[in-house]
Amino acid sequence: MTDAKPVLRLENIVKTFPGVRALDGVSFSVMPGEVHALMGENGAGKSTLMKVLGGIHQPDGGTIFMGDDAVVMSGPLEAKAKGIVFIHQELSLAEELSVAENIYLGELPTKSLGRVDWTRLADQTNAILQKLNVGFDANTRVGDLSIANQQMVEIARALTVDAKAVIFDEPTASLTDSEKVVLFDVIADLQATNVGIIYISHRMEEIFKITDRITVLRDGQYQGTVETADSTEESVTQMMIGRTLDLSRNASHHALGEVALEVRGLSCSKHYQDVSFEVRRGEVVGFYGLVGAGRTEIAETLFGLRDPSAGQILLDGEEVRINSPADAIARGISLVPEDRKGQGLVLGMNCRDNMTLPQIDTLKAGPFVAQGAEMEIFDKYHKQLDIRTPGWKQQVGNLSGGNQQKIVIGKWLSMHPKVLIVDEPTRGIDVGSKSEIHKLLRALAAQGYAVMVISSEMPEVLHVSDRIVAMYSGRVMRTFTSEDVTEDNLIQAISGMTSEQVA
Amino acid sequence: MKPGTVSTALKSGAIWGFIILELIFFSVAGEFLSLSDKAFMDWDNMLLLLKQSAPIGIIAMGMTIVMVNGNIDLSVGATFAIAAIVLLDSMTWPIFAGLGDWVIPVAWLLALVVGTLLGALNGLIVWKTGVDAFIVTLGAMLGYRGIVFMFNGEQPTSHLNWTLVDFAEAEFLGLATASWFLLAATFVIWFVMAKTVHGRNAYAIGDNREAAVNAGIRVGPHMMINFAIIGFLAALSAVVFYSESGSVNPNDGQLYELWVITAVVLGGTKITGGAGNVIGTFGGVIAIQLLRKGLGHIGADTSTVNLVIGLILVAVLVLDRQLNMKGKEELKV
Amino acid sequence: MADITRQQIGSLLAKQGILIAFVAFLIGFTIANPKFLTPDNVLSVIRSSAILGVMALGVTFVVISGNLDLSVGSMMSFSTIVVLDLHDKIGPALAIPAMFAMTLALGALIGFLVGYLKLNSLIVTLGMLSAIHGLTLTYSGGKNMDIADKEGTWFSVFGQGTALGLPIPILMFVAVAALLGLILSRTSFGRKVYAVGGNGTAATFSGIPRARTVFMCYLISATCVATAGLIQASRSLGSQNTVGQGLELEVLAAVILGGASLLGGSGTIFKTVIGVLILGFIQNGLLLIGLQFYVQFIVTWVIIILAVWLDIAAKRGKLMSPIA
Amino acid sequence: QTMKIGITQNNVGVDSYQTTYESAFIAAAAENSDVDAVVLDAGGDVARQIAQIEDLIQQEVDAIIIWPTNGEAVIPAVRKAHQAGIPVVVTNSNIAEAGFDFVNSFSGPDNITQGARSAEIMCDKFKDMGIEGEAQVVHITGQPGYTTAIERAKGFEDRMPEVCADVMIVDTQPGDWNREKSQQVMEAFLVKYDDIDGVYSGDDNMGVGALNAAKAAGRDGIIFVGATNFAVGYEAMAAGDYWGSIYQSPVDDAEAALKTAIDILEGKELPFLNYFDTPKITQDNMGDYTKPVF
Ligand SMILES: Nc1ncnc2c1ncn2[C@@H]1O[C@H](COP(=O)(O)OP(=O)(O)OP(=O)(O)O)[C@@H](O)[C@H]1O
Ligand SMILES: Nc1ncnc2c1ncn2[C@@H]1O[C@H](COP(=O)(O)OP(=O)(O)OP(=O)(O)O)[C@@H](O)[C@H]1O
Ligand SMILES: [Mg+2]
Ligand SMILES: [Mg+2]
Repeated sequence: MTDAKPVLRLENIVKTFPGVRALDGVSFSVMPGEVHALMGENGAGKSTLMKVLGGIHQPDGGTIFMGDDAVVMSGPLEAKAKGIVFIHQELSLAEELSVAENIYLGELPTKSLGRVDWTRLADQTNAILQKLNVGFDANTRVGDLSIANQQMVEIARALTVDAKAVIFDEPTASLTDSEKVVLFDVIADLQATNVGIIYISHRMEEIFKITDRITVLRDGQYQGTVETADSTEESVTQMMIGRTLDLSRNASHHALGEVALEVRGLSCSKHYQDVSFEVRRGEVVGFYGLVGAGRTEIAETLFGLRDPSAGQILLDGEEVRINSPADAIARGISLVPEDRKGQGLVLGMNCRDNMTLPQIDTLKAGPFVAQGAEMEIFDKYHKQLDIRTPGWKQQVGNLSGGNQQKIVIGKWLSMHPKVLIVDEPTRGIDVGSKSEIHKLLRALAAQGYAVMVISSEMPEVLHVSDRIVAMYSGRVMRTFTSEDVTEDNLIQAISGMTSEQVA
Repeated sequence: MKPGTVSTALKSGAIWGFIILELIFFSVAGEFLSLSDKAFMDWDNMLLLLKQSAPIGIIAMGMTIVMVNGNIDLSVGATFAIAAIVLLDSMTWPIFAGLGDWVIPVAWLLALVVGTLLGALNGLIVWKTGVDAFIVTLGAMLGYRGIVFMFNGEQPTSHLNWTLVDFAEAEFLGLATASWFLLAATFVIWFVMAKTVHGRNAYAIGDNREAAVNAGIRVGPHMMINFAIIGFLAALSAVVFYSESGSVNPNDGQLYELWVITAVVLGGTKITGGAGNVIGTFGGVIAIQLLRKGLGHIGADTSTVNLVIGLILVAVLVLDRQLNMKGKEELKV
Repeated sequence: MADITRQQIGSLLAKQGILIAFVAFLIGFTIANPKFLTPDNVLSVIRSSAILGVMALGVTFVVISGNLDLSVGSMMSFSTIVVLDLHDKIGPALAIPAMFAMTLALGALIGFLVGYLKLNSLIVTLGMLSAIHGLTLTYSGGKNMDIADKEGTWFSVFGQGTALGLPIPILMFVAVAALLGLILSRTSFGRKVYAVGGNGTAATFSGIPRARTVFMCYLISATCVATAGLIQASRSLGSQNTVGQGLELEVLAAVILGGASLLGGSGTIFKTVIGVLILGFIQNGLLLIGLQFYVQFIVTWVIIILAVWLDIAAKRGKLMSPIA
Repeated sequence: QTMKIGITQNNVGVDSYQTTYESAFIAAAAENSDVDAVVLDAGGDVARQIAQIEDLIQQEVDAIIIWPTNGEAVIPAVRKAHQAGIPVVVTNSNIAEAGFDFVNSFSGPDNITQGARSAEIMCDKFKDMGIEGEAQVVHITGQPGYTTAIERAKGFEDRMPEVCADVMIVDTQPGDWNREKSQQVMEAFLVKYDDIDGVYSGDDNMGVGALNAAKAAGRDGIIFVGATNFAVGYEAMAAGDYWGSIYQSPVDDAEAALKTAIDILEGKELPFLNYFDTPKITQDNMGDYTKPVF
């Protein structure tokens, strides 16, 4: 492999946006059959570098080589023609179209008269879907799929063409473990056919499992490339953020308070049934389960976005009806939703205004919004969460994915809720910030908040939770305390096996 | 269930139910209010309905693809008038003098070419400048109308060719010429949108333009083609209509854009793009024409007609919502 | 240093592309006819733009909230006819509030349909355009409405009076613009309007009552329409039933010309004012040049597209669109 | 045996002349127990008008009255009515000659003569004032493309040089039958021309709009002449602000049309062209006329 020529080589790439130098002379190359990790903090410039490669952004300086030739990627079309497949960080799908049409978007198979060859399309798609082992078929409308499944549709695109290089920009951010296994198989297959693979992720365990080399960016600058085999999590983290992190499992315990939130026999028609649990002040309760287990729907019900069909919700021991998010907010419930672009942010609005949106009515100076108070809130969480933005005026849509997520978290932390529900809180967040957020969740609990963490990352659930609710197919299978939980019994619980069966 | 099949189209939208309601209402009300002894649902009257739907209906088919594509075209009324002028005026041009009645196909072709070019011009501007189609075509609605007036001042442009009139008034298998053109336009656009790559790409672009760009679809030329299609259909509508009537006022086609858009949206097309189909649009067109016809049938005066048409548009939406709400427990957003 | 100033100029251009386009047209027209920029003409253009302008201010709210309002033209006819009719029946002091109440009731109906029932605003307001026109015709019996004693009424002050040396319609336009500008940019309600239009789902997830916000936008729009109707009625002390016919598209053009997106979530009152002035001055400038009306149509076409093109080209820093 | 008479009007929404016409027609038909009327409005759209004629034929009415949106485009549709044996009366503005074979009668005002008379009114006044040698006139026309607008403009512009050869028509712009639009047009004229002696507008609504503009600008002494004397115009005349107009009643117009249709159905002999008289009205003779109802 060492004497082979790189499929792709980028040299001294420079890219600036108004107020941001996103890439500052970055060089990077991928060998055929190599899985090359691209790492860096949120906003380090990873996605931007890949967008330059994919023809979406034009670089201000630098050169792209394919083989020995310098090439110009004038647009996505050209990049695609040159054999570069780009699986985007943000879902890039047409919701009204079918899975098959999305997978083959831009290159639908045709018959005479420009007609779509539906049979061939369905066959090809189903072949790919089978390989991906997903539970939906070629004709499903993409808008009807869960986010995780939509992500699988994105991934399926990598298998449609004869690629020279495939870029995966945080493909696993919304996948659960079983889908990840499928994805890694796909990557291994591609690798076997000498495709060069660029893999962006914030999840260390994945990086060490599947990549060959790691290139690290920091603030748009090239930090170096290392062989994965020669590195450790600590050394890579050191390169990324200039310090090491304590990633040990949470062991600290503090005194628990009263029950803040109790749910009794709650059902929401087909989404989940007969769910009961309680969350105390000072406690972090993790919710773990497979995609579609119904955790998000429970959160939405508690936040007034769905009407339960049966059961009770009790806040501080008192039964409540929550009819709307405004209700929920007034009762001290906050929800960090799982879909940051669709539900969490107004992308065209600036950072500060997004952050203060839920409490805008209370930040008053006379008849007007108190801009000073707004700035204070923004400054506080800007610092605390280390959000990389040129300033509060930046449109949220221009931030990197991880920094967008931080804005959402800041927005709900600033509400100082009694019950904080976070749904996939660290999706797309870099290791450094992730550990900050975990610390923060623990610290909030210590201050007496009741925290519900919905996560599909087992390490995360294990790390932050005092107790873990394991769900399967809309039902609570078992509730673990941090003493009796192990990775094995947790996996068993969420796969539908009851504790009796396990025992 | 393949996308674009007739069954999905029929299921979507309350428009068909609404058409039935209209038929029942006007039939019953007609018994009491109409001067005529003939029933509203008289077969000939229904055939007439189809024919009368043609001018707006043909354009609406084009509007469906443009709106699904995520754009809109407000200039269709003016394009309609320009094409009509070209059609009628070119028949009198000296260079065609030797052609006899063969001037008719030549004039048709000229009108269609001009319409297509005007549509394409809108598309080109949208593509190259990136200005929103709403503004581009709002401007063109004025600009093209200016061209209409420039042509012949305020005078109507007329050329009554009885051969042409006879052709336009002819019936084939019981359907008037205009009806055939409406059905043909509906079929062709349905075919394009449901069956062809171009049509499917139109949905993709309207649904998520960025995704389409990322997938390497050439969005600009694609949109331009759709604008050319609607320009062509606006011209076709003019060609069909003015072959029969033989004279165009410079104001003709005004407000067509609003009626056409109303028909398309009533038919279930999303104004933001990405969803819709011509079967629904066909229903929308029929519903509107039925409304006009029915109100005339029962002899409502102008203020009542305005009031009723307005309220009924709103009522259709309410009905549509009630029908579509059932069985869905969506997020309360 | 030079780099920074260039950047600053660049960003100024980007922010105020439409303003620059506006100034360019003013210069062009002044060269064509020096009388164009005389104070009298400028005042008279602004005064006659005030009616359209006040309506555009309200529609700006509706558009930012992600909706449309095509009913403003026929609603303005309604207000005008009603206030003129009531003027002679119950006197101006009662006629004005009564007219506002009736117009607001229509606005509330639309707001209810679009906000709470979540119906498509294009069709609802198109339907209301027609329905309100019918209502007006029924109300007036199709006749022109004129005040009997045109000389003796103080009612004429809103359209014809002056204060501080300026025509009252201009002052009202400025006052409404200032008030609504403050509401939109500085109050929590304004913020909610942007949020609802930018991403309605995210706004709901932030506890913002989407339906009520949209409803309020239509009430604001109706208030503006009523104000415009008041100015209109007072300006000519008599009116046709069709006085506002067709204004809806002009109003929308002004709002969009100012840079509000039809998709919602963007736009400002200031830019709408610029949009209104551009339309007003184009119309007036072309009249002063004395082109045939159809040449005016064509020139307006070109100018509208050029203005918006300039605006967005400045924003993206490139003349041609990046659409492939 | 009741007579079923259908009428399709041009564009009722566009001004109060047409709305008044519509209600007058309905009233006149209601008064006559032998007549059942169905009243339709084409909304200015030829296609809709043709559809309405087809519908009336389909409904088997006894006579059709049509106020053409376009004097030529309706000919084939009128031919259909003719072929179906239904007599057709054209009202207000005539259809083109090619269609005369299919039409029984025309009833309405003579718009060209009206325009000419307006020119005469204005010329006479200028002569009184002694400025017929140098007077400058601006002309505000109706909605572009409307027969009435075109014919009045033509009558005025052709006649003026015949009666007052030295009067100059310095500018012409459309006011769209709209008082507000006309006021804006006049505002621009006032800026553009320091000397305006006369304003001719295609109807009194627009004329009053122009008058308002002149008043607001403090420009006195301008002679305003219009057509279709509306109530506002009549009042402005009474107040001495507005000089003259053409007296034309939509009620007469509607009643004449209905009567023509009835006469035809009753088998009476009628001339083909039934113009009703539209006299000059000025401040001098306005006492002879009652204030218009619209
Ligand atoms: N279109 C844009 N306009 C302005 N700034 C941008 C734009 N796109 C990216 N940026 C900025 O460029 C920097 C790099 O962003 P990029 O998306 O490449 O980060 P990333 O490394 O992919 O981060 P993450 O891990 O959070 O996805 C960020 O500061 C971001 O705010
Ligand atoms: N296989 C599937 N096909 C269609 N819809 C599904 C499928 N799986 C889940 N859904 C729907 O997708 C929506 C989102 O489910 P989601 O996966 O978010 O549930 P969850 O248990 O909260 O999972 P997570 O939070 O881990 O993503 C729900 O409405 C669910 O009914
Ligand atoms: Mg990224
Ligand atoms: Mg979920």
